[in-house]
Amino acid sequence: MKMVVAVVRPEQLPAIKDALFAVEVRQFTVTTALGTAPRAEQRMYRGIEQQVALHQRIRLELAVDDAALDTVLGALREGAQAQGGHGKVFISELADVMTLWDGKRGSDSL
Amino acid sequence: MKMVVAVVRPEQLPAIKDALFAVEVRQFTVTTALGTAPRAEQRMYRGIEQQVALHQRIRLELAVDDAALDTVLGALREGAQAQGGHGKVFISELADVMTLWDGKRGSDSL
Amino acid sequence: MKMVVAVVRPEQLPAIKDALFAVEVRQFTVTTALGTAPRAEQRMYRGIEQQVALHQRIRLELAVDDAALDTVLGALREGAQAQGGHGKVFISELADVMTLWDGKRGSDSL
Amino acid sequence: MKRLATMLALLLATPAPAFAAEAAAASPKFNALDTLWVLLAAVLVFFMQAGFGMLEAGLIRAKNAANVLMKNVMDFSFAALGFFAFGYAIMFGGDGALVGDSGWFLIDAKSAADGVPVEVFWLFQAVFAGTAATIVSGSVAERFRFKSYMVVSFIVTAFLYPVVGHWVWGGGWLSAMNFHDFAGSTVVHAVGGSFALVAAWMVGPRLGYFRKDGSASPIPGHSLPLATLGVFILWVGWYGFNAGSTLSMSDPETVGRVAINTTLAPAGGAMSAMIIAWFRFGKPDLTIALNGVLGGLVGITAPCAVVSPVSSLVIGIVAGAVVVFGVDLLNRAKIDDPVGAIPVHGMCGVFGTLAVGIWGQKALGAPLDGLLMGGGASQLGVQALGTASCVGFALVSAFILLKAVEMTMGLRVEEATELRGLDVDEHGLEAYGGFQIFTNE
Amino acid sequence: MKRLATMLALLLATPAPAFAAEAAAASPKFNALDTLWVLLAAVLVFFMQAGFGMLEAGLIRAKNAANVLMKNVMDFSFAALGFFAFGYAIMFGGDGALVGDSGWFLIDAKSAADGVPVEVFWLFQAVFAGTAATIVSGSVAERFRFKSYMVVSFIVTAFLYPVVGHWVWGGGWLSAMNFHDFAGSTVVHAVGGSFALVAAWMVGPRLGYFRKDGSASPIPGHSLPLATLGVFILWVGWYGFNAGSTLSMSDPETVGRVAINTTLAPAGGAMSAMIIAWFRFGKPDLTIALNGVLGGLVGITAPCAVVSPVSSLVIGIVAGAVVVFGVDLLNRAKIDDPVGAIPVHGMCGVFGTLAVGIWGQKALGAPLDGLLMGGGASQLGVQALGTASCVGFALVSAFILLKAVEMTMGLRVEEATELRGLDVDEHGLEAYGGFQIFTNE
Amino acid sequence: MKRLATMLALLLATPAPAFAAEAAAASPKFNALDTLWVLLAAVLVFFMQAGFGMLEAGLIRAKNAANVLMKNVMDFSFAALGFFAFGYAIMFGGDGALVGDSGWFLIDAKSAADGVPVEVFWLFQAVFAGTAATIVSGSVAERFRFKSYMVVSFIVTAFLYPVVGHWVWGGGWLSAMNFHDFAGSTVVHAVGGSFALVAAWMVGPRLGYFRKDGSASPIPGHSLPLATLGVFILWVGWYGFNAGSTLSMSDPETVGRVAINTTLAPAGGAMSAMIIAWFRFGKPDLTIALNGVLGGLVGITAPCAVVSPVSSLVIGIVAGAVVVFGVDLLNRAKIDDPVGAIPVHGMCGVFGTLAVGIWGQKALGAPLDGLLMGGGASQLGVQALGTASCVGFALVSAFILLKAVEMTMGLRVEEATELRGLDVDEHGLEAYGGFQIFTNE
Ligand SMILES: Nc1ncnc2c1ncn2[C@@H]1O[C@H](COP(=O)(O)OP(=O)(O)O)[C@@H](O)[C@H]1O
Ligand SMILES: Nc1ncnc2c1ncn2[C@@H]1O[C@H](COP(=O)(O)OP(=O)(O)O)[C@@H](O)[C@H]1O
Ligand SMILES: Nc1ncnc2c1ncn2[C@@H]1O[C@H](COP(=O)(O)OP(=O)(O)O)[C@@H](O)[C@H]1O
Repeated sequence: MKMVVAVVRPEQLPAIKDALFAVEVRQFTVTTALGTAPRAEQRMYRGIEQQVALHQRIRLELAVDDAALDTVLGALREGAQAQGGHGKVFISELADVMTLWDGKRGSDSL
Repeated sequence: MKMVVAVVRPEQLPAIKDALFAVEVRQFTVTTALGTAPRAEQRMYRGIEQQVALHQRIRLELAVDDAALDTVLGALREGAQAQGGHGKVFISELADVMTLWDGKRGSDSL
Repeated sequence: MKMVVAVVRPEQLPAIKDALFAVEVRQFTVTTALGTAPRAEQRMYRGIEQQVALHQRIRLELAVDDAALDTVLGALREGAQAQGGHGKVFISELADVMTLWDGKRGSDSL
Repeated sequence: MKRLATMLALLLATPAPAFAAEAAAASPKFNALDTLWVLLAAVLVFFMQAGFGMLEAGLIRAKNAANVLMKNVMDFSFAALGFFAFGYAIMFGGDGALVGDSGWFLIDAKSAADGVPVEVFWLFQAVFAGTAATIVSGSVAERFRFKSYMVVSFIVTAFLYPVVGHWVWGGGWLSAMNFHDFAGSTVVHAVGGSFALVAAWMVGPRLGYFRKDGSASPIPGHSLPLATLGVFILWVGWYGFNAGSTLSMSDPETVGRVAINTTLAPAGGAMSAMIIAWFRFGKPDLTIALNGVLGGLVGITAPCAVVSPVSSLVIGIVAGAVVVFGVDLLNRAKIDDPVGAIPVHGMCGVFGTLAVGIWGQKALGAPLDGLLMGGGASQLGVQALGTASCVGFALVSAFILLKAVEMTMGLRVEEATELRGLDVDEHGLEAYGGFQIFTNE
Repeated sequence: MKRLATMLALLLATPAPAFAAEAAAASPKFNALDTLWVLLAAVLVFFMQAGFGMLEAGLIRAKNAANVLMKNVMDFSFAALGFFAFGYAIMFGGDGALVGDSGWFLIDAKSAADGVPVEVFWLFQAVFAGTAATIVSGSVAERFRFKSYMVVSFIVTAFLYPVVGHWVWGGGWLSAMNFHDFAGSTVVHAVGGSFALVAAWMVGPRLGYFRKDGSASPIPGHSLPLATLGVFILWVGWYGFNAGSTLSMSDPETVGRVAINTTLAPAGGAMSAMIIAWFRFGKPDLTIALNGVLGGLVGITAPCAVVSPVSSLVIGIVAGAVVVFGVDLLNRAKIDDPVGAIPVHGMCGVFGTLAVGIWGQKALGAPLDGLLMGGGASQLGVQALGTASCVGFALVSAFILLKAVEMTMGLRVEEATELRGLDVDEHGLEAYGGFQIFTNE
Repeated sequence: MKRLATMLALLLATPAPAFAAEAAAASPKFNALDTLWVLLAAVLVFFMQAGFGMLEAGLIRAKNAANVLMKNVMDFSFAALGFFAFGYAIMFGGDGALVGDSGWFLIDAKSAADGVPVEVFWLFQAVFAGTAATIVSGSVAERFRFKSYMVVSFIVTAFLYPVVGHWVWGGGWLSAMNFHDFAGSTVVHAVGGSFALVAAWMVGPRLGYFRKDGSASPIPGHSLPLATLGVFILWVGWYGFNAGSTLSMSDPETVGRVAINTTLAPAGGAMSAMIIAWFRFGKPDLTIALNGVLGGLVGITAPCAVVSPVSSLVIGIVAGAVVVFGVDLLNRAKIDDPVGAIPVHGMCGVFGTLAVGIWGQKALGAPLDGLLMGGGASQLGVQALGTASCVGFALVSAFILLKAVEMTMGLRVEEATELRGLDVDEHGLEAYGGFQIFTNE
């Protein structure tokens, strides 16, 4: 199993959600985050310079079966493309999963 | 060491916290999240249909010693049961831990 | 590649950001979190006792090359020291990274 | 449908001549300045609805904020209807000792304020009725079923509150006894607070408010800026509430005395509540200071016209203390009142009514000098009797009403609804929709 | 620079004698009470700017809240300037059938209210103009370019709104026809709503509001506490809006009737909107109830002085229904109006104007008895003609104006700006800066 | 305890005869309309407390919002007490050139407004004193110790502000010199701004506000909707502040002129501040526009009665510019003023006072024609002298007071407290408790 973490822009979320649903990936966890951008944005607030280094981002977390990894990555890419294609995905090994309801372990619980 | 990530409903947090404290697990990190539900909720907002696909969830992150894993999972289950037993736990290998104060590494720093 | 997760106090963020930028680490993801403290804080709210067990924390997530790990940990420590040295870092193996723009995989995408 | 339409048409037409006739005959008898004053005071009191809404929403959790706001919007709407159709007739429709009985739907209704048209006088009284009703929404917040609340609220403003109002202000038995409640410490606040007490007690505490060991466990308000705004708005509105109760500008000095007292008492309440809480709990708590302001305002509501400014300061200071100890007392009594409505309105309402008998001055318009003003305890006795009767009536009638509602519609939402928040389950929306991320699409 | 300075100095000096002369000659002719009344009513109406700001900000997403607030602050500022320089002259500068033409910059301008100085009368009218303008900001929220909005808003208040105002209140052709719009259901609301309609239609729906299949997909408001506060503030302000339109306290009873009607109609609107939505959509929706309040207020604005309280309750109830069906209708028409400005102001404005011809009573001051009052359909005809003309003028002039702005400056922000939010891209700030974490340093 | 009780009883009783006697003898001399006007104006000014609270809370970080709100609630409460006990006597107790000295606790105090009872006049003045005090809370927000702030605030309203007030309005040396400050550009705003300046300078900038290289680094406000609401409320209240300063409705035209000027100046201020900021910084900044509104309001406060509407527009425009440059200047001077209180109140207060000597017109009631009105520089000289004296007194007395407080109680919270936020450490609560997740239980 893999844990896939994608960090994208807020406006990308709807399309990504649709793309995931389209490939029957219906389980994930979303958090608001702030992320770095290629370059800091300059703003003026009350006449003084502000270097905005952190921007609104959305962090998606998906635990997926190894077999499903490519489908999920594909869906993420497709969804992300709809709004500029920004974002990155981080993939790590997932050792185990458990459903709190029945305590079942392993990939069946995904 | 393991990193245990549990995603549960907000109303489950108090009982889970108590259950963790009861087994002397006093260190964890909590974030608000949105999570998918078995089925989307239908709402009407100003007379139009809304498919609410993401619901308020709580994400707990616990770094634990391998030896403590089962205790922690047990506590999570027990706490979760108090309010419906919803939720899932994701377990992955944790390579290392460091305390920023003294730079100490390894499971002693947990 | 490693995924480094640091949980620190909000007031530590500016110095940590500067320290990371100083070693040319310019890519990371930040979320607000609540974390446990060594001991619960006692407050009185409207005359009744409140055990505040969870405190405002900041969670930084940095995906780094194995080679850069020590630099990053050093920068985190240095930045954290500027405001009390609180906080912990959790390090795990990162299997892969992908850029959503071009689908490129591997450590070049960091 | 057709019959309904015919009936409606009749109703629409009926009042026309009545009103027109009155207009033709009566115009000279109106005092333009007094009318303006009462109207503007009514607008200020109406503004208090916003104050209550913000205060209550701010002091509870975000997941129930839309519900409490909805209750505030709708209870005033129902109050307006109920007080128009029935309440005014019961309160001001004649001199019966117990209830009035004429002027239903304001037809041929008379104003009880000389020189002020009945429509304006009605408005001033209707916003008072709205206040009495809305006090309850705070004390039962985060758990009371919306539909049941609407029923309770309508019956309170259309039928229960007007009875007490008739006793004290409408020519009923208490007005005949020289019971003095200038602007409603008892009529509005102690009575509203009594409804709130019964409702909070019967609906039970919020899940999680009391620990297993019986001690209370705080559930902090989600937005103190909103709560503070609410209190400032209430203070603003209270100038209309108290000073407007002169119902006339013919005695500018009394108006002035009411106004200064309506400033010093809440100031005193804020100070004493803050300082006592600081000593007892270690820190100056904003929500306690806010409750102190309101306690001072409620406390001065009955005596505002008949005490000196220094007395009003003292009354405010005592009221601030009443609030702090009252909050404590409720926790010990295992009653959960999320916004402090019961100490503020109920307890300070009773105290304010008694204050007339303690600090009231005959020279300023009190029926008798008060206890500390050398007049002995007679007025205090009358005040005690009056407030006890009104509170007693409110407690008993609220109990009966709520029992009936409990048995038919239920008082409390399901546990799952309470956990998720009433906003989503009862209203299908969130107070801060998408503030975090968009949950749909 | 120097020339500019000289010109300015001249302008500053010019009005001085004019004003001074008027002061010397005219003082005795002013009525202090009426002046006070109109002034305070104007202040209440001004407060509605805050109400609109909070309502609109609360009903949209956080990322566009600062933008809509900025529009609210600035459109009133420009309205004040435009109505001072040009608007007042067009609206009240003489009896031309179509436009007035004297009193530019208020120089030698006259008050249209006996006994009230022109400055106070101007203020009362200026805040009305501000209201008409600000209605648009809600319907085009989250996508309309700030700079273009400012231009549109200025032209509306300086030139377009005053034309309609002149027709109805300034001695133009409609006032000559006995068209009755007491406080502006048509002049302010239907006209403002028409501008809003054209603007919302031309700028197009927000990205994501309509799904590919054409059905609407909700974008929930980010703060219902703010929205509710806004509605309460608007209700407070409406007492000034309607009752202040008497422009005098010489007839306290009419003032009183307006006040009671301004209470019962919104109460009825809230109730019917809530109940209809409850039946149709399954739950009592707070935002619909809020719109119902406003619908009731808009509906009673024209007839407030000439209908009985029971009629006003009925008018409010119907207006509440109009709002619910109007919201639906717009979605079907593929027009995106984030705050419901078009149903509330446009549709209920038209309905309220017609209501004069249905429920109006001659005995209460209507030109003729209305349809349901036994007066036949004549007044209804006049009302229909009047509101149709004004709405027609508004629609056409708004179309021309917006077309011109579209071709020169563009109406809509870039897609990327809309996605990120107008606050960051157009104003360089966030409405809730650092509320999550500090994004800078 | 017992002795305290006896003393209190005496104090309560004393004023009774005094007030009663006055009531008996004086009633005919009161003017009901003027009393109503001053009272309602005072209520409007009181509402400004809510405005300041929301503005200040909105422009700072969430972690210090409850602290600043607590300061706003409590400083008015202490102001009411201090101005009742001492302030009024110093300000209006007789014709001494430097201070008044009778009417402590309002006993035997006299109203300085003909026809208005002393209680109402006191209230009008007390809310002004509250305004002067509360200006400081903004400029020292996010770092000033709560307890020390309370002491400073009490002394300011009870003793320092009244001295300046006496000089200008209470019969002191400046009133004798024909110094003209109609509603308090100097007395309230420049003086309050001076206190704010000294306090902000002495307490030092917030951690992190100045970078190591000395440049400022923004700390964005956490809720611009609250800040905008605050400004609208302030604008509403200002109609009471300025127009109410007529203290009478006997001259409706002056009231009207004040009202129109109180509209055009802030409109001008908003426009010029926005446009200048747009040109200089690239985007129209909402917070700057809000400060522009306030700058315009402060600027017109002194001259509101004696300048033409066009002049008021110009004054507002200049004031808007003053705000933008003032914000800049403070940053260069390394003074951290989180909400812009010093440019808005201090600088525009001085400018507004001078404006009387520039645009004032004798025909409208100014002592002399102003510089641009052909009257030469004499009045400007008097205005400069007056504002310089008052500001000088404020700066020096504030310095002494704050030095004393610094040495005894300390001005600034611990660094750890500042980093965590003053809400948690000083008050034991959070402004948005549990808004994210519940932190307890
Ligand atoms: N090495 C990294 N470690 C952690 N987070 C990262 C890393 N690189 C990128 N991110 C996150 O992914 C987000 C998207 O990355 P990217 O697509 O490069 O930026 P953008 O969305 O600005 O085009 C960043 O804002 C950041 O939050
Ligand atoms: N495969 C997955 N990947 C990531 N997150 C998941 C996955 N499955 C479940 N979750 C998260 O766990 C939460 C709880 O899951 P579950 O218990 O199935 O839902 P519920 O709480 O609605 O009964 C979900 O809301 C979702 O946020
Ligand atoms: N074992 C753990 N698992 C998950 N999170 C942890 C663990 N230990 C510490 N943390 C997180 O790291 C944060 C900082 O830890 P620490 O430095 O010990 O606390 P503090 O900042 O209070 O001094 C904690 O608040 C908690 O959120």
